[in-house]
Amino acid sequence: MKKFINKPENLEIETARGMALAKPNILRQLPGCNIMVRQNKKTDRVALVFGCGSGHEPAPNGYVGYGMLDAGIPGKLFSSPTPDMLLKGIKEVQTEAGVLCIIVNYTGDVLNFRMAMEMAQMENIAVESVIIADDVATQKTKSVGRRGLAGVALVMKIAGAEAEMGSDLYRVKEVAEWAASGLRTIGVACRPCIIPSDGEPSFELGETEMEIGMGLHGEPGVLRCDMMSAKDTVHQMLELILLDCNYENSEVVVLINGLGGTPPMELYVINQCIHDYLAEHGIKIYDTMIGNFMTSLEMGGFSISLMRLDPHLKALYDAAAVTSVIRR
Amino acid sequence: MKKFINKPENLEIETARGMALAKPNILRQLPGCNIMVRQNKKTDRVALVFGCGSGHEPAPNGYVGYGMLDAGIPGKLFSSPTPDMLLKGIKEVQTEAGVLCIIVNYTGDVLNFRMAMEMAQMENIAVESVIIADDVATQKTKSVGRRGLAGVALVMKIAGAEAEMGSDLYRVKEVAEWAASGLRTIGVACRPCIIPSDGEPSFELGETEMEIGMGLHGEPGVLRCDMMSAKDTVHQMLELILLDCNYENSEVVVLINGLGGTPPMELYVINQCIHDYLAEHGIKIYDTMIGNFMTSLEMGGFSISLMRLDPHLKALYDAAAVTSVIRR
Amino acid sequence: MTGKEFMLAAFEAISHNIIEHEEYLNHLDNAIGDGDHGTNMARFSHIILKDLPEFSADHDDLGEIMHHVGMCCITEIGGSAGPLFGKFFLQASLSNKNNTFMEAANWVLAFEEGTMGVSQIGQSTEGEKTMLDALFPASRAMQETLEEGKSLPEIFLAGAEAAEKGVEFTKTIQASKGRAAYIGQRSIGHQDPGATTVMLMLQSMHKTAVDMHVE
Amino acid sequence: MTGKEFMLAAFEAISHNIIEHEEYLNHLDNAIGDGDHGTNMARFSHIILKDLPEFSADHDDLGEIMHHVGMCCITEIGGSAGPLFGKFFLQASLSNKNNTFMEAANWVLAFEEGTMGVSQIGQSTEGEKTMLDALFPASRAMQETLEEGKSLPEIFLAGAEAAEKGVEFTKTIQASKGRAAYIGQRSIGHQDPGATTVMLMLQSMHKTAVDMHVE
Ligand SMILES: Nc1ncnc2c1ncn2[C@@H]1O[C@H](COP(=O)(O)OP(=O)(O)O)[C@@H](O)[C@H]1O
Ligand SMILES: Nc1ncnc2c1ncn2[C@@H]1O[C@H](COP(=O)(O)OP(=O)(O)O)[C@@H](O)[C@H]1O
Ligand SMILES: [Mg+2]
Ligand SMILES: [Mg+2]
Ligand SMILES: [Mg+2]
Ligand SMILES: [Mg+2]
Repeated sequence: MKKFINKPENLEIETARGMALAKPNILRQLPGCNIMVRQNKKTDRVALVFGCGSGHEPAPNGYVGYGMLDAGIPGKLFSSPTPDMLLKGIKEVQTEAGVLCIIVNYTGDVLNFRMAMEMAQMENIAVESVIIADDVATQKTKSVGRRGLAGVALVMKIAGAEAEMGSDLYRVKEVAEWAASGLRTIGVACRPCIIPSDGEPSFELGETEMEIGMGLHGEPGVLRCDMMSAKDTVHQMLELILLDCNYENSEVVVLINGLGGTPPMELYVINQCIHDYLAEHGIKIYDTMIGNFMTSLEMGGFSISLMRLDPHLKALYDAAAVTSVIRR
Repeated sequence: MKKFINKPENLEIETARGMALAKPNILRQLPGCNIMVRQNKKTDRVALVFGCGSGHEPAPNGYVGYGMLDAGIPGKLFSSPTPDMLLKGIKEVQTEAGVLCIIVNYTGDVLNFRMAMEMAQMENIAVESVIIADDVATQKTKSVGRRGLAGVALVMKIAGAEAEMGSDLYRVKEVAEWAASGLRTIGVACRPCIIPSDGEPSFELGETEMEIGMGLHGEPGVLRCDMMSAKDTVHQMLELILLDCNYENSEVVVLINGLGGTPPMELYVINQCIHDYLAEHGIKIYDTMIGNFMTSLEMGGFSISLMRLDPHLKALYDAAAVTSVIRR
Repeated sequence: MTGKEFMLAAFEAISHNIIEHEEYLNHLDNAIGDGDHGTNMARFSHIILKDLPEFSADHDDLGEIMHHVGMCCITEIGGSAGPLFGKFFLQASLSNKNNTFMEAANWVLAFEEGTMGVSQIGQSTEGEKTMLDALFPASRAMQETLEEGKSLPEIFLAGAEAAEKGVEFTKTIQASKGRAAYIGQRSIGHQDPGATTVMLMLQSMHKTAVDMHVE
Repeated sequence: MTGKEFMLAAFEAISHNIIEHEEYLNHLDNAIGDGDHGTNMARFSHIILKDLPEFSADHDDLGEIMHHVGMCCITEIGGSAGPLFGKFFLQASLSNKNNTFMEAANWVLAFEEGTMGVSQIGQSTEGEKTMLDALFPASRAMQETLEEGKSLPEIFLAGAEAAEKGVEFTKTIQASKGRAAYIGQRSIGHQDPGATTVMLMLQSMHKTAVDMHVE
C-alpha cells in the first residue's frame, strides 16, 4: 500500500494533529480527540459545527476559523462522528445565540447529529441543523433524500458569514437553507481509494472505466462508462445538474473539487469546459473555486457544484474568512 | 489513460485558460498564449516574473497577483518556456524599476531565461535574476548546481512582498537570494505520473518501492527503497536537509508540497511527523503551508521545504498577497 | 421480578451472542450496506463485557445501568446503529430510573419506549427494512403475552419469535431508510442486519431468563 | 563567394539531414538526457523548410536571414538546444548584417562568433560533453584551413571532420553541463546529442557547397 502514513489505527488522530500543528493561530485541538475549535471563541454569535468522517480532508477541520466553522468534528475513517463527540464539540463552542449544526445527508451522519442535538437540548443548548443533500446522482424523492457532497463547503461559507454578522439562530439556519436550496453537485470517479486498514480498493472499476455520480465513499452512481474527454464528461455531469435545477439567467459560484488523486492541471482543464458549457446555457459565473475541498483519500475524480447567488448570498460569499483552506 | 483532459496537444493552453477563467479579477491571460499577468499592472515597483514547464500546476500562474508574481509563463509540458515567451512576459509587466526573473535551476530553464534576459537588455529593460536551487538530493558542488523544487513558491512570496514595498531591483534580488540561501527542499515519490502524449509512466518503480530525492520530472534521487512509515520517511528526508544546512535554533517556515496524487490526509500525517522531528532538533516553526504548490501531474509523493526566517523575512512572509493559491 | 444480577447476565449473554455473529452480521451488511454492522456491534460488545461489571459494582439503579449501556452504544458503535441502539437504551432507561428491581411490566414498557425512541430518532417506522421491523412486532408480542399474564421467559420468547418473523419479513421488502435505500430494488431478497441484531438480543434475553429461572 | 541561394540550400539540406536523424538523436538523448533532442530539432527543421523560402523571398540580407533562423531556433526548438542554437545563429548573423554575399572568411568568422555565443549563453566550454565539443574544434579547423587559403567546400569539410572527432571525444568524458551532468559518471560511454547535431549541420554545409560548386 503506497501511502505515507503510520499505523492505520492512529490515522484519524494523526491527521487531526497534523492539521492543528500547521495553523496554531487558527486552530485549537481539544485534548485527546480530533475535535478542532477556533482559537478565538465566539461569545455572542451563533456558533457553527460541522462533522463528517475522516478521509475527506481538508473537511471538516480545514474550515474551522473566523467566518466559517466554530468546531470541526471528524469521525473515524469514512464514518460519522459519534453523538458524544458531536456533543462535546457543540458544548465547547456554544454561545447564548445557539449552535447551528451542518450535516451532510448520510443516514449515519443524520442519526448521530440528531442524537447529539437531542442531548444538547437536554442541557438547554439552543441547537438547530441544516442538512446538505446536494448530490443530483441520487433521487430527491427517496425517503432518505439525496447524499451530501462537497457543496457543503459553500454552505459553511455562507452560514459562517451570516453568523459573524450577529444574526440569530433562525436567521442563520434560514440563510443556510436558502443557499442549500440553490446548490447542486455531481461527482465522477475513475480510480478507487485504498482503505488503509486492509489495503483494498474501495470499489472496482475497469481499466478504462469511470463512474459518473459515484458518492464520496464509492456509493453507486448513475452511469458507468469508458473514460471520456474532459469536455464530454463535464457536459454529461452538468446536464444532470441542469435537468434538476434551472440556473438559467442565474449567477452562480462554481466549486470544482478534486477527490484527492486528481491533480490541479486536470481541474483547470475541467474548469474551462465548465465555463464554456455554462456560458452556452446563459449561466453567469460569479466566482470559481478549484482545489481539494472534500476528498476521499486518494480517489481519482472530481465533483462540480453550482450554488445560486443573490445579492445577499454574494455579500456573504465574499465576507472575510480565516481558515486553513479558505481565506477572504 | 485515466485523465480528465481533452487533446494532449491542447493541454497547456487549456490549463492556462482554465486558471484564468477561475480568477478573472486577479489574472489576465495574454491572447493566444499561456502567459498570465496581474489584472492591476504595477507602474513603479519592481516586477516579478516566473516561468516553468506546464504540469506543475498551480505553478507558475497560480502565484500571479498582488504581492507575488507580475507574470507567470508556463512552457510546454515539463519543459521550460522559450525565450520569446519569456521576453513577451517581461515586456508586458516591465516597469521603470526593472524586472526580477525567478528561475528554477534546470539547464533548460536557466538557458532560456538567460537568452530572454539578454534580449530584454537589448531593449533597455533592467532585468535581473535569482536562481532557486533548493534540492538537497543533488550536489551543491556540481557545476550545474542543484535542481530547483517547490521551495521557489516561498521565494516568490518573499520577493513579491519586497517588491511591493517599493525597494529597488538590486534590493529585491538581494532579499530573494537571502531567502533562497536559507531554503532547502527534499522530495520523495512513490507513483509515477502518466505522460499525456503517450500514456506511459514517467518512470518505473516497484510495487512496494519509493524513491527519496527524486526530481519533479522523475530525475534520479538518492535512495530507492521499500515504502516506509510516514515517520521514518520524514526522518530520512529531514536528515538529508539538516546534514546540508544547520537550522538549529532557527525559526523556519515549513512547506509541505503534494506532488498531485498524494491526498491532503497524508500531507497532514506527514506534517505531524515533521513537527515532532523539528521540535526534537531545536528548530522553531513559524508557519506551515500544506497543499499542492508545485505538482508533477498526478505523481504520488511530496516534498518538504524549510526556509529560515529573520524578522525582515517574517514580515515579508506575512505581507499581503492576493493570488489564486496564496492569500494573506 | 429481576434485579441487577439478571440484567448483567443478560447483557453478557447479548454481548457474547453478537461477538459470535460478528462475521455473519458483516456479511449481511455487505449485501445491502457497507459491511461493518458486525464489527460495529462487536466493538460495543467487547466494551460491555469489560466495562459493565465494573460500572455496576457501585450502581444498583437499573435505569442507570441501562443508561450507561445506551451511552456506550453512542460512543462505541458508530455508524447508524450507534445512535439507534443508544437511543433505544436511553429511552428504555427512563421509566426504570431508581428501580433496583424490574417486574415483567417494567421490561415490556422499557422495550416499547426504546422502540419508540428508535422510531423517533430514525424518523422511520415498520416496513422500511430496518431494525424496527424486529422491534415493533417484538414489542407488540411482548405486550400481548404480558396482558395474557405470561412469565418473563415466555414474554421474551414471544418477543424473540416475533423479531425472527420480522427479520424474515425484511427479506421481502425494499429498503427506504438507511444505506440500503440507495440500492433501491436490489435490496429485496436480503435480510436487514440491524433487525437481525435485535433478534439476537431477544434470543439472549430469553435464554438468560430461562437459565436464571426468573419469573 | 556565396549568396542567398547557397544559404537557403544549406539550411534546406541541414533540415532534411536532421529530420532523417530525428530518431537517432532522440535515442542518443535518451541515454543521458530526456530523449527529446531529435524531436526538438526536427520540429524546428520542419518550420525552416516551410518558412525560410517564404521569408527570404523579400529579404536578401544574409545577416537578416541568419537572424531569422536564430529566432526560429528560439521559438521552436525549446529545451536547452533552443536558446543555444538560437544564440549561435543570432551571434553569427551580427558580422553579416547588410551582406548579400559572404566570402569564406565571413563564414569562418560567423561560425566562430556563433560558437562564442553558445559558450557565453551556456556558461560552458570544451570538455564538458556538450555541443561545444563539436563547435570549438570545428571553428578552429575552419580557421586553419581558411588561413591555408582553402576553398569553402574544403573549409566546411575540415569543420565537419573536426566536429566528428569532437563527437567521438564526447563519448570518453563525463558531462558537467546540461541534463547529462545529473547522472555523473554514468554519462561516460555515450555520445552527446547536441554535438552530433552540430556535426550533421556541418556535413550538410559541406555537401551543399560541393553540390553547388561554390568556392
Ligand atoms: N432510519 C433508520 N431507522 C431505523 N433503523 C435504521 C435506520 N437507518 C439504518 N437503520 C438500521 O441500521 C442498520 C445498519 O447499521 P450499521 O451498519 O452499523 O450502520 P451504517 O449503515 O452507518 O454502516 C441497518 O441494518 C438498519 O437496521
Ligand atoms: N550549458 C550548455 N552549454 C552548451 N551546450 C549545452 C549546455 N547544456 C546542454 N547543452 C547541449 O544541449 C543538448 C541537449 O539538448 P535538448 O535535448 O534539446 O535539451 P534538453 O536537455 O533541455 O532536453 C546537449 O546534448 C548538449 O549538447
Ligand atoms: Mg454498515
Ligand atoms: Mg458504516
Ligand atoms: Mg533533451
Ligand atoms: Mg527536454
